[in-house]
Amino acid sequence: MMLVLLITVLMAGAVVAVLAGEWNRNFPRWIALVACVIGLLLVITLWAGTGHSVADSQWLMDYRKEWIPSFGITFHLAVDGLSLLLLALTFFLGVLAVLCSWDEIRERTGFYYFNLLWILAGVAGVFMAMDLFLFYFFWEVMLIPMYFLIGIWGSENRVYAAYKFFIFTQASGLLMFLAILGLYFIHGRDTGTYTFGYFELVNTVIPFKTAFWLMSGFMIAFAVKLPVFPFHTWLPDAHGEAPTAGSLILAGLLLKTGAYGMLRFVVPLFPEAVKEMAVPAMVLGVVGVIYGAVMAYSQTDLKRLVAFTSVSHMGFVITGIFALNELALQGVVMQLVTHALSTGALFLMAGMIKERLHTRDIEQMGGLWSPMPRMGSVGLVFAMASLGLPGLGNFVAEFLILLGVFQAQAWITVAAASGLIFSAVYSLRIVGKIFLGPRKTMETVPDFSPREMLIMAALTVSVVWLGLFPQPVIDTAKPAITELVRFMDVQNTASHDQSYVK
Amino acid sequence: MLMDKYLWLIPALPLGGFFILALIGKNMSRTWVATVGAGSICLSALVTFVVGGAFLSGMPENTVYTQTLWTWFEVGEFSAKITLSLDVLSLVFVFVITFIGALIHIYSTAFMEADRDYARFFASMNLFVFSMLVLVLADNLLLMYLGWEGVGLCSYLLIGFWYEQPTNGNAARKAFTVTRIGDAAMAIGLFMVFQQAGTLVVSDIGANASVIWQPNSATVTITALLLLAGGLGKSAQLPLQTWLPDAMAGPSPVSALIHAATMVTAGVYLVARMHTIFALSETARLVVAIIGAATLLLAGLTALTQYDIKRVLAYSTISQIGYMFLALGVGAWTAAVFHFMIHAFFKALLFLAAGAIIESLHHEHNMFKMGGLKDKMPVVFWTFLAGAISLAAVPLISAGFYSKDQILWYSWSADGGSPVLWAVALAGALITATYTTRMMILTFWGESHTHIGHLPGKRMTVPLVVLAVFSVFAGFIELPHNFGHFTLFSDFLHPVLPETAMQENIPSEWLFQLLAALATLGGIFLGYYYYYQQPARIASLRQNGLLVRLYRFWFSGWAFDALYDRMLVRPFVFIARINKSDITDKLYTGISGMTGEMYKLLSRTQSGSLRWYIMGLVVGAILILGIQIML
Amino acid sequence: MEIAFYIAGAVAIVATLMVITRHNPVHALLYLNVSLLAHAMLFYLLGASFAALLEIIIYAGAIMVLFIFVVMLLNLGKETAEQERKWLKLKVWAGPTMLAAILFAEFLALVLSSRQSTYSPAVVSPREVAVSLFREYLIGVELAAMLLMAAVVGAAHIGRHKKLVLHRFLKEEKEREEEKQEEMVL
Amino acid sequence: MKTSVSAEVVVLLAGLLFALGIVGVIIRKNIVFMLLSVEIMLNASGLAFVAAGSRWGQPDGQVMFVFILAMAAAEVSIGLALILQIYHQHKSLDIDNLKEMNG
Repeated sequence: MMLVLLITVLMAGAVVAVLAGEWNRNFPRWIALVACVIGLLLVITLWAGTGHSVADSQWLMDYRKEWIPSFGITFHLAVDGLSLLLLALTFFLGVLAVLCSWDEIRERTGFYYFNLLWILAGVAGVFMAMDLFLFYFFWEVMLIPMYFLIGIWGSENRVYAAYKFFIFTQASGLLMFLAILGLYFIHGRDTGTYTFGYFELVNTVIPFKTAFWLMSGFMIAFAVKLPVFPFHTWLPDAHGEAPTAGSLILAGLLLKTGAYGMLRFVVPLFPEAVKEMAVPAMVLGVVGVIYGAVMAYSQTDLKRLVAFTSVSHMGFVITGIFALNELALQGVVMQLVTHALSTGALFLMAGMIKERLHTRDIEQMGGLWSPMPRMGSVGLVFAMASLGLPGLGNFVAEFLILLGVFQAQAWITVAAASGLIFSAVYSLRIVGKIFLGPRKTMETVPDFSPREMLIMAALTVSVVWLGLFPQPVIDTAKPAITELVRFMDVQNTASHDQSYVK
Repeated sequence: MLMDKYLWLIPALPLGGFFILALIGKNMSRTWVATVGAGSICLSALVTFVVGGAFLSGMPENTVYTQTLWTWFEVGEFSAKITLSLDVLSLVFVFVITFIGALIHIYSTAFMEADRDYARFFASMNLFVFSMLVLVLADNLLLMYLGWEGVGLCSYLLIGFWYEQPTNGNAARKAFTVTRIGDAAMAIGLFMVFQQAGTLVVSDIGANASVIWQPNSATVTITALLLLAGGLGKSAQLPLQTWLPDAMAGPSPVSALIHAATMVTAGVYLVARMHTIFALSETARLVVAIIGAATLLLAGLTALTQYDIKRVLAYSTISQIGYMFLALGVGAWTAAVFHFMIHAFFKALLFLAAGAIIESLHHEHNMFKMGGLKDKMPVVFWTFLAGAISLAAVPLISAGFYSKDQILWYSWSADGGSPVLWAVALAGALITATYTTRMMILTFWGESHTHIGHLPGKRMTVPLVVLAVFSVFAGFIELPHNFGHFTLFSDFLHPVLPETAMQENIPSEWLFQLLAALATLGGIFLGYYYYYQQPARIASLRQNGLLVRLYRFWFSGWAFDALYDRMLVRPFVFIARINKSDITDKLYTGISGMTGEMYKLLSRTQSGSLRWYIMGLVVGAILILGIQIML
Repeated sequence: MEIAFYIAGAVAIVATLMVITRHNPVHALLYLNVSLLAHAMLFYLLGASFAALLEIIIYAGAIMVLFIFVVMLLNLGKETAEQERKWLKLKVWAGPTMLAAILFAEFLALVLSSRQSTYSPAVVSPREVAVSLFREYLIGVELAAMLLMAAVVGAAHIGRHKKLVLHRFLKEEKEREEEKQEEMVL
Repeated sequence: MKTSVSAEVVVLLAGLLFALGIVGVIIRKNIVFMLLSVEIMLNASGLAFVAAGSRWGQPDGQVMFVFILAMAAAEVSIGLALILQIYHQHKSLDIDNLKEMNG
């Protein structure tokens, strides 16, 4: 029931916000804040309450109700450690997103917070849905409000960006839906029970060729969302044009749904095809790491720059997922969390700078350390996080991923490690161009306001905490990850036996 | 009394200082900033003395103080703990870091007095000391990597301390990026170590190295070389040496602490720490020795040509670290660490003294514009002289002689040594003496060219004097075998570092010492002859086109910068520039463009002419019927 | 009796050809009437006497009268014929005729490729037609009735004399054009 | 009145008439003539229906013809009304003048 509450609190908050917005411009933000905080508290109690039993079984909570029985569709939500982490992230970033839009959004606030909360609800649903139809439903739920968010409250080129975002995700989402239907019918034909339930479909035996095509359907949707190298081009536009909170949620949450989908659906549903595709996928990941980093270096628009660093970091994620061992997968989970924090913080910073200087062009910045030492320090921390400085969360993530990948494919690690160098190049460029060097503008720029300081302090503390004490996160995700690895091993031996029999 | 539970205080004190200064430093008075900044390091040094004293006094063989603070992270069979461990090797490093660090901090309280960002300076310095201490106290390679990257960050922050000048920022970026290349290789090295040893704990690796790896196998060589790459980056050895001279853009105390005494020797520490792996691979050791020898020669020749006093010192640092690598390569582990310690004393001294001079001369770096400071700044002169004789390794009376002589001797006689390495090292000694003399003469003798501002105060001179004393006398704790055979330092290190294996049938040590002394004195004479007695000869040398070209080549640091710029930086920037708008996006804009074109094409058929539509119908019918006929 | 069929067919073709080539609308209409009568003959020969009657009464009678009314109403006389003569050039009709010829050739090929068979057309009496019409096709008849109703109302509505009414977009466009012209004049 | 013709011949006749109707529609610029040609095409298809009905001795062919007839009547009445309107508004029956609906 709590899981349903998590979603309904957001959806209800959204509706109330849009109604209250008719009345007073300032009500919606308070309502949104309250809704997100309630959600965050719920997740925290959930986490605290199940903290001890985490190690025992993978699934912590389960809610199931018939939805459209004639098609075998159930309203099935469940949470394991992985989902729990991402849910916590969702609500944490949700609170921050509300806080950072506090003064930025002045027009149509009701509808704005409606969209914001609706996206969060969609994301939360995606992280919990255990019915493929329901999953697809939430997948689309988060898409449309995001389209509005970019298209209405974005900056100059917002319509183009919104369309691009919509078309990329929608088209790839349709492919996924086709794959879901394919899976549904294959399962139905084989067993006689037509169902969209995740736990039933996991056991579907699919011939390899079909599995490959179905997996491609899923993979393309997730790869676009993640984004994986050739599908990344919507990201810089969408990130660049979205309002600050939109960028934060895009980078922090929407990208994570892609990785979550791969971990939750692609790998367990199509183990053999995944194994077959592991090396090409990892290569794509590495290409993304390097390409994203080089692209990030060349950008002059701060938000686009940060967007490309996301491409680079998400390259690590897909590389890690397809390494298919515990080290790499734990690294992936860490990367999801820490990337959300570090990149989110960089986007927030870009938004704050834009509020002050009215530009995103880093060529017009420079020497901002002296008027804004606090922002400088925080910016430095997150630039360092994004280049993987030990002691900050991203290092743990990237180290584990690379260590895991090294066990699987040593050469890929060598190539990916070059990403460490490139990430240093672009991160230092960010710091150098914005904070160091001579001042370019003589406007007075105020340092952090208390609200901004609160946001940034929360993020900084989190990222340092994750860098030094990542064990709670690792332990929480552990049952899910070990289960996944065990599953793959079982599949491995099974398929091995099969081939031996043949 | 077992003092290991206080071990954590050594790095924690600087870290505490960093936090105080970083969070509230802006609002603190200068006195308080100085007190916290320098005080934390002094306290840390004090704790080091206490803990180290306890460690030494109660030391049974092979004792190691370890203290596990918490588990960093644990995944599957991989486990990394935040564990500090103090053994004799790390004790030497901790001693140097905290002791010299404390002196430099005291010096800085006066040196940086006028600076706007007093608190930021000390915060960064404290963070640096913390990271460096973590680096040397780490019991596993991952924690060491944390310190390793931490010092890189602080080096970046401090090189770019005066950030408003773009060149400083660029130098900082270059330093970080170049060392990062080594670090990336080192990270891969860590992965290899973990894959083969299943652990990153140094002592476990050391204990099982011979079980894990076949001697001289390809894997152990590759592992060693990858780790070495990290060391090369940090220690500014060939081919990653280009960042260090530019790093002189930072304040002089920074150069003294980070880019002379401590951080740049992290590579030496790493190789010494992982000597078990290096011992298993002859190839790797040969590579270390060759890189060391090549670097010392190259950097020495470059130092001969520089006019910026700090750049001379920077190249001499590279060169001296080259000696350390040479020693490590031939298997003379203790000699390398000994030279590290002595070098830390005299090079910190030289940098601090140079800083004092530069400060007094209104930020004049050019030695040719100095001169005649002998009488005007006596304290600085005498202390600088002490450092210089140590650097030049003047026989018997300087600490540098004892440490460098050992390396020269081992470079022939040790197991991995060879006459060629020795010859290179000897040539290096000659060059060192020459450029040291040149620097001394240009700075302190001759006519004064620049007006002197204020003279350094007590807080600056006292550290200079202390370091000068150490630069002269610290060498006596380790005397050559042939006179005295007083080997306190190497005995001290033997629990961790093995004795140097020697070749058989080698010539007498006396001969080597004589030759080394002659080289030094010859170098001094050369410098004296050309720069003091016959300065006109320099001008005549300038006429020679070949020499001028050679001079330019050496002056540019053997054109490495230009080479890397051509080969790496420019192609990278070029690719980044031309692809700014993302070529893959063309794929998608291409699709949408094609759709648009097709739309235009089709909308042209929507002409509004009824007859045209009917023609379309007819053609369609023709096609359909045609298809039916075909089938 | 085949001869009657072929004659009627030939008349229909020739009359139709004349319809599409005449310049004067009234002539064309008259030829069309002839063609329709030939059709009626064909229907009769095919045993569909009811259809033949309807063809004569409704088509040749009612519909053609409508046409003639309109032609008269619009006063399409000599000028129209002149205009038609100008329009009907070789290059205008050659292409479409080729296309139609190709279409017909394809049709021919398709029809002739099937088995040739002669048959005697069965006589289908009006009674059978009526029974079928009001039993199986009752819905169709109702729909046809509605269609005719709608056509009557529509024709009455459209045929009213109105002022020039433009769609609002076209109107704005026109206004803009006028403004532009005014500007140019100024 | 018994004829025995091959079904093909009748269908071909219908096809020929239909083709002529098409030609008429395409080559004429005057709407009145186009409407006439449309009538020809309708009749041709009616002929095909009737022929088919008589071939199988079924009334359906003629039923279809009746429907075609009804449709033709409706079409002609609307069409002629439109022609009147067009003529009033444009003072011309040239179809090429009525290109307002281009895309």
